[in-house]
Amino acid sequence: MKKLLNDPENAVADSLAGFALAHADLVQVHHDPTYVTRVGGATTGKVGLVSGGGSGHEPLHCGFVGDGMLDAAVPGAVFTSPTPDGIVPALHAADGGAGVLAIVKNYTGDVLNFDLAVEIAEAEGARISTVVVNDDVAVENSTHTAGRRGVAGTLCVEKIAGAAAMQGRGLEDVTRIARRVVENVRSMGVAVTACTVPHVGKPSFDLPPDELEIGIGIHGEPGRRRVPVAPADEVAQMLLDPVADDLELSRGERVLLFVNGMGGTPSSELYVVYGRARRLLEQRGVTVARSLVGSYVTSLEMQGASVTALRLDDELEALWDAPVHTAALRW
Amino acid sequence: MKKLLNDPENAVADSLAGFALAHADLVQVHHDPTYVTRVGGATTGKVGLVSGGGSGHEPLHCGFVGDGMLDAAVPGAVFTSPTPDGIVPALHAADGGAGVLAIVKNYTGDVLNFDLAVEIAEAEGARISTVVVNDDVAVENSTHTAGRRGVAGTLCVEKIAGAAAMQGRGLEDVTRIARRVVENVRSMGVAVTACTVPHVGKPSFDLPPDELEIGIGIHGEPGRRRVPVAPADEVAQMLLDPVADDLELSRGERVLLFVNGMGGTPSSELYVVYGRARRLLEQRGVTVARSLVGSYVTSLEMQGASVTALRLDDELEALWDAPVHTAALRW
Amino acid sequence: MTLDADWAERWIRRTADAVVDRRDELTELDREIGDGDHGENLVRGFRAVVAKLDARRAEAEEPGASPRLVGDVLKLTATTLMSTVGGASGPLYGTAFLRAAKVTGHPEIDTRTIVAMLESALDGITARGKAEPGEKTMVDAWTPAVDAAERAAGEGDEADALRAAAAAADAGSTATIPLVATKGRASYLGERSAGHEDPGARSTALLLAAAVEALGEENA
Amino acid sequence: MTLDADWAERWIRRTADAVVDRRDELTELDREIGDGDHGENLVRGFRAVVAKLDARRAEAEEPGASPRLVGDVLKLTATTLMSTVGGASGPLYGTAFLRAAKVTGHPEIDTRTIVAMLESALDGITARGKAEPGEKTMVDAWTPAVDAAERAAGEGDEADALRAAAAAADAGSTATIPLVATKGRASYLGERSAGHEDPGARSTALLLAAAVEALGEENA
Ligand SMILES: Nc1ncnc2c1ncn2[C@@H]1O[C@H](COP(=O)(O)OP(=O)(O)O)[C@@H](O)[C@H]1O
Ligand SMILES: Nc1ncnc2c1ncn2[C@@H]1O[C@H](COP(=O)(O)OP(=O)(O)O)[C@@H](O)[C@H]1O
Ligand SMILES: [Mg+2]
Ligand SMILES: [Mg+2]
Ligand SMILES: [Mg+2]
Ligand SMILES: [Mg+2]
Repeated sequence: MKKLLNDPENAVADSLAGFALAHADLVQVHHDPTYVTRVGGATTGKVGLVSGGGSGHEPLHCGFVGDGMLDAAVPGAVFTSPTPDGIVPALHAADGGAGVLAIVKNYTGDVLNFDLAVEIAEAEGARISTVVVNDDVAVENSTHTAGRRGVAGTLCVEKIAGAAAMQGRGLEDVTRIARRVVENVRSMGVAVTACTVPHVGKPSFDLPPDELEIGIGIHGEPGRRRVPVAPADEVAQMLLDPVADDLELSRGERVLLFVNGMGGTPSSELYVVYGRARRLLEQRGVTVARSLVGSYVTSLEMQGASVTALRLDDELEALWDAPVHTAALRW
Repeated sequence: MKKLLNDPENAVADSLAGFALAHADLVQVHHDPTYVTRVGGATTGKVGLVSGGGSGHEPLHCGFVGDGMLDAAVPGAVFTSPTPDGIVPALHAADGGAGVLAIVKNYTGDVLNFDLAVEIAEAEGARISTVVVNDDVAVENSTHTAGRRGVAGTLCVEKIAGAAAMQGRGLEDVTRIARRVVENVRSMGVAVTACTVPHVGKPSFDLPPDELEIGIGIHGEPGRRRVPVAPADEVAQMLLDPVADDLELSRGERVLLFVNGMGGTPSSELYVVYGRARRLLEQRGVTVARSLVGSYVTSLEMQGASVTALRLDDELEALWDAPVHTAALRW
Repeated sequence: MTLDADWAERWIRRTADAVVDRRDELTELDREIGDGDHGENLVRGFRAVVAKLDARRAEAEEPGASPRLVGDVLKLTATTLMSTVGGASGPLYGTAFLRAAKVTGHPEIDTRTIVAMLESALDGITARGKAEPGEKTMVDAWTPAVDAAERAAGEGDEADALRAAAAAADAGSTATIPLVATKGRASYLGERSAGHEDPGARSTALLLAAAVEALGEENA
Repeated sequence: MTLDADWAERWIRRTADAVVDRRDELTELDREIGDGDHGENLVRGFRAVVAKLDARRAEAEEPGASPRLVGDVLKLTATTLMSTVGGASGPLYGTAFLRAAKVTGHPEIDTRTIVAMLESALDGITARGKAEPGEKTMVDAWTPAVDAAERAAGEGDEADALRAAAAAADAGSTATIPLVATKGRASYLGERSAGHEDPGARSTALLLAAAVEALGEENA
């Protein structure tokens, strides 16, 4: 395993230390337990936003702490959900008196740890609502699974709910908007190579040089099926079609198209996938009204990409366009 | 070779097509010959900025076309400098009547092709000055080499000269500022893995699993020496020390510290390198006044990083802070 | 033999040793159908519990320390696991020990209480995780363990109940191999999850085996 | 034998064939001490030249087409290489052909002109690239080629001059192997550049060999 790290056990701590120094104008990193807050703390009267999950998906979530997005984020060990002792103080730190929205990706570990933390924080007087993001259409949302996973669509929920909170809306309203994003966002990913968890030291799965793994999550877990290496246009279609089908996108609708890199893929390749996914949407009569291309919800150094579509309306579009100032997303 | 591409011969064109669609509010992509301009064209009375070079370094240069940075960029084939037939129209397109600054990385191919293009454009009536960026301390700047290469420091030149041009300064002044950045910026890079040029199909050099290549450029070329795999703190020092020494940074000075990813390295690792490089600068009594961490000047999917330091003064700092709105850099 | 706080402490310490010894096996099982962190998660958690037990023992040697209860040890274990394990297994084992602690707030516990302890643990796990038997989770080790303990308790003592539980958990874990997961990360694999043992079921078997081993010792 | 525009066209077409045939070899040489694109660059460039020659030939068959000059062919080659090759070699070969075109603006050229053509090409390369002999560049193939052509022209005809130039370029290219590069990308490698042949010197040898081969044909 070759990585620019020191002791693999300290990978998260070392990285957060550098992150804190580089973005001291935006964030504050707390240790023992670990959580990250916006500089200046909670905004009085604003709904606070907290998210968190295993590390290894940078810039998600810590890179999205700042104005117009998250008030606090809780990074766990690599690919391991954080524990309540970090989540509880983050929930309190984000609390400006107007309540707190917890944005949780749908993994059993994340859901259970956030549940516990919310129970504790509520017992300590906080008012909290939780939204569970489950945009990954690679997983069937049925009784045969733990439900669809939360992947790149989480960025959309954090950005849009963050903008709603900035407008001074109440907890119910911010929660409603976050839920609306969840209902209207879907994603699907592909791995070109696997990634290696630092303290494990070997790839999370074995992917032969002539195969791609379709339907991967963001935790270095294998996907649903393997296909022979194919041109980007075909791969883009394998990702876009299930997303558009699941969303039941119809002629005349408009979307945000988000092509996300898994960490080790150069942006030049992401734009190839984007171009094809966009043309496929246009062929369906769907307008791509907003776009995002880049590595925002990653799996360490995995090569691969995911395609996310969010059905837009005037409200969501305006909230997406609202200013945001975080380490990783800014406009 | 596994990449999210279609026909490797069309990698650059396919990627630019997606780029054009995703950023239609910012850029326009021209074909046959290929060059990219700011939407709306040259600003009357503003010095125009043009850069270019081989593709494979995305977001450099096309991702930096926009307000406050470049007016046009010319992407060549992967790792191959563009030809005058693309550079000449880009120079003209950037010309708002106040002259054009060409920012060229110091590679024989780039220098020769820009020279030719400038000759032609001047003959056609344009007023052009050229700045050659040569920040890579891995190469000795002596009669035994083609001179130091231009690497990540190019971003600093483009950003700061771009801000100066936005202020309405004249060609001489913008050129002087660009030169001052060149004189005060140095970089050094490391490869953890090699990269594969699409139409070549095999890695640019062979790097054993237990070695790092120190002093690499950004064209998949091998570096100056190999070292056994080492902790990030040691690697950061191998990069930072020659940079700081070459700049002769002394106690009390302040710098921009820019840790750049080579394309395949997750940002979590870049922050580890950043943290160490920053502490080393602080041990030298140097203040890190500005920071940038991310993959901006890349070598396809290469894993690795470079460390860049730019000596700051009030003028350069203010220009760095000035607003910029491009696909890849925005504040 | 008495099942007192010393036994409980030995149980937890032996579990810590077991997850350290078998870390790679747990990790490998989780790598096959999950995300490969189960070994790491439990090692981190149980090491933290042992550190707390050491600290508490130092305090307990001071004169006037209150008598130690099984429930105290299990509660400390619960809260520490909750705050250090992470993942799905952290809240599940944490809740299991928290519920178990509630029914073991006595200095010494009898056969009936042991069975109640195991039942409470399982109730905690299902309350939090909503898994039913057959979904290829740790519930598939806990459920037969509780049943076996109940049966054994009818005819024997605490030790018999624990031994029966451990044996049944081991068999229950092995029996997860052919199952298709419908809860937890492994469920994402669908049919591909069959043919692999569930890591949480295996760690449950280790945990209950440690409870039995702890019987045999007088001092940790 | 006459060295006319047909010869010049055969020369360029044969060069195109040669760089296509030897693309992998050129690429591999450049991969060792450069960036591995030299073969690709020249194939792209010479293919474009051939396409232009084809187009021009179609036009030339129309009645009233002006007589074709060696210099016309070389000028077309020059401008096309400049706008399609990129890299260091594009402007260098482009300038070489541009300068060579200037001294060959006649329908047929003699021995003296051939030597002047080669000299002009070399002058163009050094004017643009500022390399001296011994720096491990294409100059190390062109310099001995020009010298040899001058010597051969004293005793023979155009064909002798070209043959001497081609042989000397081939030897000159081989002689770059032990050199340490001080110009171009290979210079970044310092001492590590020794032991490898310079790709641009090799492509120069191919180019001049093609000029000789083109002598033997009457029609392309
Ligand atoms: N809903 C659930 N109910 C009971 N046990 C579960 C449930 N979900 C997961 N588990 C157990 O947790 C184990 C995985 O734990 P671990 O690897 O530590 O967490 P994660 O899956 O978050 O990485 C599984 O093997 C399974 O036994
Ligand atoms: N300054 C120079 N003068 C003469 N020839 C040069 C010079 N620099 C490079 N070359 C030649 O160019 C060749 C490389 O060409 P090519 O690979 O096409 O371009 P690049 O180096 O830009 O990738 C070298 O092998 C060398 O012969
Ligand atoms: Mg996990
Ligand atoms: Mg090149
Ligand atoms: Mg796991
Ligand atoms: Mg080359």
